[in-house]
Amino acid sequence: MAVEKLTLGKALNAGLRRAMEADPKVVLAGEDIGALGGVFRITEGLQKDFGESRVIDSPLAESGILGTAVGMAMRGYRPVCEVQFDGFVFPAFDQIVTQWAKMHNRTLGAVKMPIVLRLPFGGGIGAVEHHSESPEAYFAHTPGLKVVSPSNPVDAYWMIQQAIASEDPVVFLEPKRRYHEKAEVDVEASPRPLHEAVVARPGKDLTLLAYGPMMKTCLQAADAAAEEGVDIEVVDLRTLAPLDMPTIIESVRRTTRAVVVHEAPLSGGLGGEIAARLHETLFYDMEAPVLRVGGYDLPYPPSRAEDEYLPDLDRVLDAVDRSLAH
Amino acid sequence: MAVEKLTLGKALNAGLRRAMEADPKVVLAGEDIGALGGVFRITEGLQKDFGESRVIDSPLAESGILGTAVGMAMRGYRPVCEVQFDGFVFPAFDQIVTQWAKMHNRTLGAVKMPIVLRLPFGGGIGAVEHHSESPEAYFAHTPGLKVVSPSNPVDAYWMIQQAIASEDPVVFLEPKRRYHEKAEVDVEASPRPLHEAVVARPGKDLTLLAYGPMMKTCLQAADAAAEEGVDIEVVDLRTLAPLDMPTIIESVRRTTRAVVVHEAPLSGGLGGEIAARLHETLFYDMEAPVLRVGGYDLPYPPSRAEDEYLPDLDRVLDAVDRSLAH
Amino acid sequence: MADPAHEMVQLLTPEGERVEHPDFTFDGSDEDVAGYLRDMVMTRRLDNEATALQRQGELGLWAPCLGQEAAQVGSGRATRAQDVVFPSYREHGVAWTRGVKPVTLLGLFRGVSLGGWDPHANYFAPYAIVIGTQALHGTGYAMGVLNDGAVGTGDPDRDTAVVTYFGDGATSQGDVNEAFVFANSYTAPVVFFCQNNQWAISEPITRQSKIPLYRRADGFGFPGIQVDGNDVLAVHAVTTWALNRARNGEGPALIEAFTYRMGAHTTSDDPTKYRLAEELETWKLKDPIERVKAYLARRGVIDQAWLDDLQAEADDMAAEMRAGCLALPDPDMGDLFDLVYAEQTEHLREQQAEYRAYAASFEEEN
Amino acid sequence: MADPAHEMVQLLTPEGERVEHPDFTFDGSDEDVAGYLRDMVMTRRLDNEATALQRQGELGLWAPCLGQEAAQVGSGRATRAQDVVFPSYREHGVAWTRGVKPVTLLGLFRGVSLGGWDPHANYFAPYAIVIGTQALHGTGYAMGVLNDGAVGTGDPDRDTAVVTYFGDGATSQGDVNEAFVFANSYTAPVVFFCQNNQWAISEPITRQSKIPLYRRADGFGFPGIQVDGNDVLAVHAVTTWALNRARNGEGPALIEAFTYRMGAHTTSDDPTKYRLAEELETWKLKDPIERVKAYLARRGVIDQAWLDDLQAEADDMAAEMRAGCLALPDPDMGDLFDLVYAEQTEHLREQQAEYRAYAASFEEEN
Ligand SMILES: Cc1ncc(C[n+]2csc(CCOP(=O)(O)OP(=O)(O)O)c2C)c(N)n1
Ligand SMILES: Cc1ncc(C[n+]2csc(CCOP(=O)(O)OP(=O)(O)O)c2C)c(N)n1
Ligand SMILES: [Mg+2]
Ligand SMILES: [Mg+2]
Repeated sequence: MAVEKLTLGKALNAGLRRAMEADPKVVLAGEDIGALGGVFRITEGLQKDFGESRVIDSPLAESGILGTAVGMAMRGYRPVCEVQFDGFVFPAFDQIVTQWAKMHNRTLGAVKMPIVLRLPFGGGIGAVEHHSESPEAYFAHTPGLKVVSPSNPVDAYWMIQQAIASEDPVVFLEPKRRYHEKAEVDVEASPRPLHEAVVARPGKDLTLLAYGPMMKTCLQAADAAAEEGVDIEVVDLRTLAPLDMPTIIESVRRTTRAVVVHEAPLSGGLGGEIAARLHETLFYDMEAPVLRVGGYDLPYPPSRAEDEYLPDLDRVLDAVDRSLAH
Repeated sequence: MAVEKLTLGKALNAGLRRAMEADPKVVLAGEDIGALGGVFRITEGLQKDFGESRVIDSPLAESGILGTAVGMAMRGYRPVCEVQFDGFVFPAFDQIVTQWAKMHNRTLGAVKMPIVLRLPFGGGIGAVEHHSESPEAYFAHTPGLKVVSPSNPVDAYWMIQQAIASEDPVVFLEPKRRYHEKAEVDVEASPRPLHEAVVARPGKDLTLLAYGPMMKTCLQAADAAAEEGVDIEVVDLRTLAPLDMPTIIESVRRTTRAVVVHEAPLSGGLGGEIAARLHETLFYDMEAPVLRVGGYDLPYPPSRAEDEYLPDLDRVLDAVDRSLAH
Repeated sequence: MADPAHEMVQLLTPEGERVEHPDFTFDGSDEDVAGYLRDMVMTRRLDNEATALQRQGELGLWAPCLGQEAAQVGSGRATRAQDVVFPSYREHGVAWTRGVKPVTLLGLFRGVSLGGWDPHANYFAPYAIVIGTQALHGTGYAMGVLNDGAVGTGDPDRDTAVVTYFGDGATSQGDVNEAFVFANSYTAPVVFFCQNNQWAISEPITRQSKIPLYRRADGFGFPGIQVDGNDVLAVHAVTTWALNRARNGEGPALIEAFTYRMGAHTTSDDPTKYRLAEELETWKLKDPIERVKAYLARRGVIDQAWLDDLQAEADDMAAEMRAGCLALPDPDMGDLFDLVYAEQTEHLREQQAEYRAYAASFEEEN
Repeated sequence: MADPAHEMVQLLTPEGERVEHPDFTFDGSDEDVAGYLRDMVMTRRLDNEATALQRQGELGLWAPCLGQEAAQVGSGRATRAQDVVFPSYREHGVAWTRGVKPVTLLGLFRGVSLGGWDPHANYFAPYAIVIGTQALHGTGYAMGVLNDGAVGTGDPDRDTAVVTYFGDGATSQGDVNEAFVFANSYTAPVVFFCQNNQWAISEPITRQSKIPLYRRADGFGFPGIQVDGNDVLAVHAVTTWALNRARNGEGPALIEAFTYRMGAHTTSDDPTKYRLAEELETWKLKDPIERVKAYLARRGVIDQAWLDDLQAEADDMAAEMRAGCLALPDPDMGDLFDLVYAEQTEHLREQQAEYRAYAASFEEEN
């Protein structure tokens, strides 16, 4: 066992490094990822060690970054593109949905698209507009894409490597407000498959379903509930497309109650999809409707209102109470 | 009463004309909308009658069209932008989600965005790639946008005028494969409010919820079911953001069963949102889980497979049977 | 707008006279030129047959390249085997020069596939329908070529260039301009080949630009050049020059091939709505095929028998293409679930099984 | 890259010497120049104070315009009352010249609003954070001006021009290039004002372009010009020329103001990671404020007392801005539901009510 204590950000950096060492075809591209190491320093030191042709500072154009990645992939590379903030992914949206997602299908499998989009997402860092978005539902609704989000350093370390190894385009959502969370990472362990959810905390009264930045919130909520004698199970979805329904269903069948939590605006968020599937599968098993806790249906607010906007421990517990009251 | 028999396409043309007559600030912009009248001829004759400064042929750049519309709106115009096909809206996605949807909010209401995006959407016309997409869930998940879709000539005529009169940005989804459906339009009637759903066919055994191109399919399914003695209610959602939940809930409370139908890929589509809300509100009233019929979770297929891909009468009835079997 | 006649590279006049240009020469043989003529005739025949197939309901749509044969053949024939082409949706003549079988192009238009060919088989990328998107793909591919060290080695079998095709309308798209930025920023070996066929559906070129399109390159810092797009020799010469620069590591260039879309935009289009018949008549006088015929005939390289043989060969090709078209298998909905991902998901496998069970329930009924 | 010194319009050297230019003259008075000096000093003071506020935790972020005062003041002062500015996020000096109260700019950076000012109050549009987006907005506004017939009438109070600001990095964005296309296609009265401050966060200008940015305009068919962005007189002269062209109906122009970002990209940035200290030292010698002081002092227009008064005025302004900043009310989450749409939806009203009830449940508990 080779354990290192790493922040989520450093775990990503270590995972990227290991992926680059393992495969010379792995190249990174993005704005300011070279000398600066990215605005969050996730690529720190990599250009120095792997050179400018493997850690590519891109002109300031997201469609250009993601569109040239298509061509690089066709040439046999495995591009890992960083878009600086969630709110800046939209100029590249066309390349993602009309090209990344469809090239394999369009060519009957002759062309693979082993590309990763690294996207710091979510709020809670006191930022200005466009720096706190949660656009995951757009991607998860797009056939041809895979979408994952780690919630902790261990997953960050492994999942980034697995995403890079994936033969399909992966939108890799980094919970930016958790970049500084620390954990011990065993770099010799064998990782869980990329597209599996995990029961992060077992419980029997209700299942909380969450991912990325909301996992910490949900685990805290579960602890708080435990003090009141409520035994909450917390499932870390990890993979948003495809969803790992077997794990989700197994949990909710046992607990008979579920609350889905995400930062993204409630309406049209992933919570609806999960709720619909759960009700369809477990219609006769559920003691309460699936409840959803999400961001309100507003543009992300000014940062001095974000604490009220984002789901927090209290809002999660409020939903838990409402579910249990059924 | 002044009744004209119009196709859905001609009704849109007549509605645009009337809106332009009523308000000199209404301008149309898009590719090929002038002399050609648009590839679907929806703007036919309008440039001739209103001139090139009110019916603007745009350079071939969707972000440009929708981005300049923001500035025109700030100058007091009411731009109505045509994007030629659903699959070509993505280069402009950034302008829609980061600008159209947020300008009013960002300026604390000082700037309104009375812009309409006219987007022919959906499949069933035997077209090549990118010409048959159903991207409504992306828009409906974006706070700040309103999203509507008419299913028949009467609604087409009125809703386009109401969308133009709206002080908010409206994504107006035109069911392109129904452009040639005909109906009598009373151009003197008073229209139903834009953001209301309507019971298009009353029934008592089950509610079909649909919009745009799927309405015709659902009405036919209801007729077929009637022959088997099943009395189906069909609700035309009309407005996808905001959803008219009171009308939807009132219907499903009565029928106790619901099936949502859309062409868009099932996962992450509007069906999930509607199902989640229905179960939350009517948990104890429903006799069966809300079922969903959608496109499969694939990129839109080659046209020779689209009949199998798209929900049709049989797939709708299959879901109806499954619901009734509960 | 400057008079294109003064700016445009031309080596063969519409009348089939060879003319000299200070910077560009065509150094192929008569046989080469006869080969291009054959390519152009085959391309036109392929194009006509596809248009006919569409009229007969066998294709859902066709985008004719009528009139653009010289631009496509001249540039396509300038590529080397290892060079890579990123086309739009109209490059049937380029496909021909790359050895793509004509019937291969039809799957997309018949609706049995979304393209479906292997881009690596002939180094000919999928047709791109979203305007301009392929300019970035080609640039990215060229960045990969650069990373591989496959430029500037002097090894003619190794040094590789990319050529990406797009129309006049496409020059307005953000993606195309971003491709210019990236290509020049990295000195990527990519040639931007713009077929200015004067129209983007119903919009004349003046809607996109008031100056000749080749000058766009000036704004980005690499060479732009305008060539008579109906002159196969000039197109070949200019493209050869640009490709050589690229493979030598000198970076991108923009070629504007000044040509004309003699047909409709696609078979769904009705050009009488927006352009005058006279315009077409003028351009017919500049037909890219006629001038080569005249030139070669005058030189005694070809005669009527040669042309008759060629026509027969073209008809055979067209017949084979037609037969191949009709034989194209319809897609099987059930199989499509396997094509979404390289690594299939459990979710899609389940949806596929459900679909198959559902579809089978009808078979049973019948 | 051509030597910018030879291409760049300059009327006042770094040493404060007036020089002549064959095409551009500054025809303002000494009082005007003293006014610009005042503007620049106020801008710098405002900027410093905001940086200090950020350090003290009162702002979440600040994007300093240190070093770019001449580019901003010179161009801002060339606008007329009815002209309209579409800024990026760094145009504090332009805002000043438009009469926007300094504290107004702080709401965004303090996190109490997303901008929140009325763009029509000073014809100063919201700060745009998505790089390049505002170039299209400005162009669209200018298209509206054109539709209104508010160009080329000769009426100085009616004819209107738009100026949109962006950085060197922004020139790589598709939106900016599309704006160039639209502006020229419609001959829209818009001036593209690019502050080339040499850096886009950590990326030097060479990543975006190997030729001077003003030449980008050549590719689109309208004039581009490079001006010493640290020379307020030259910037004023060049911008006046471009705005006049626009209002006369002659269409767009691109101005590249060659300047330098003397501070960090934002207060979150650490420029030592990517640039050398010497570079900053060189540019300090070209400080936009010092040269005007030297010029006016030499001419006897200002003296130390004048400068002391100005400093006092600036300090007062800064104090007022600081007080205003601290007094900015926090946003009320409940109220935000009312701002999403001009026509509120029932859905949001309900969500708002639920939120208020939920929030109130805590109040009760306490
Ligand atoms: C992004 C996008 N917008 C719109 C269209 C619809 N469309 C197809 S071809 C075309 C015109 C293209 O003109 P040009 O680039 O000159 O190429 P040409 O067809 O003349 O070869 C348009 C608008 C599209 N395919 N993609
Ligand atoms: C679309 C988009 N991508 C990335 C960013 C992040 N970002 C903010 S400022 C900046 C650099 C901008 O450089 P430049 O255009 O030169 O303007 P400057 O900041 O130097 O004034 C970047 C990459 C953004 N705001 N928007
Ligand atoms: Mg064209
Ligand atoms: Mg800059």
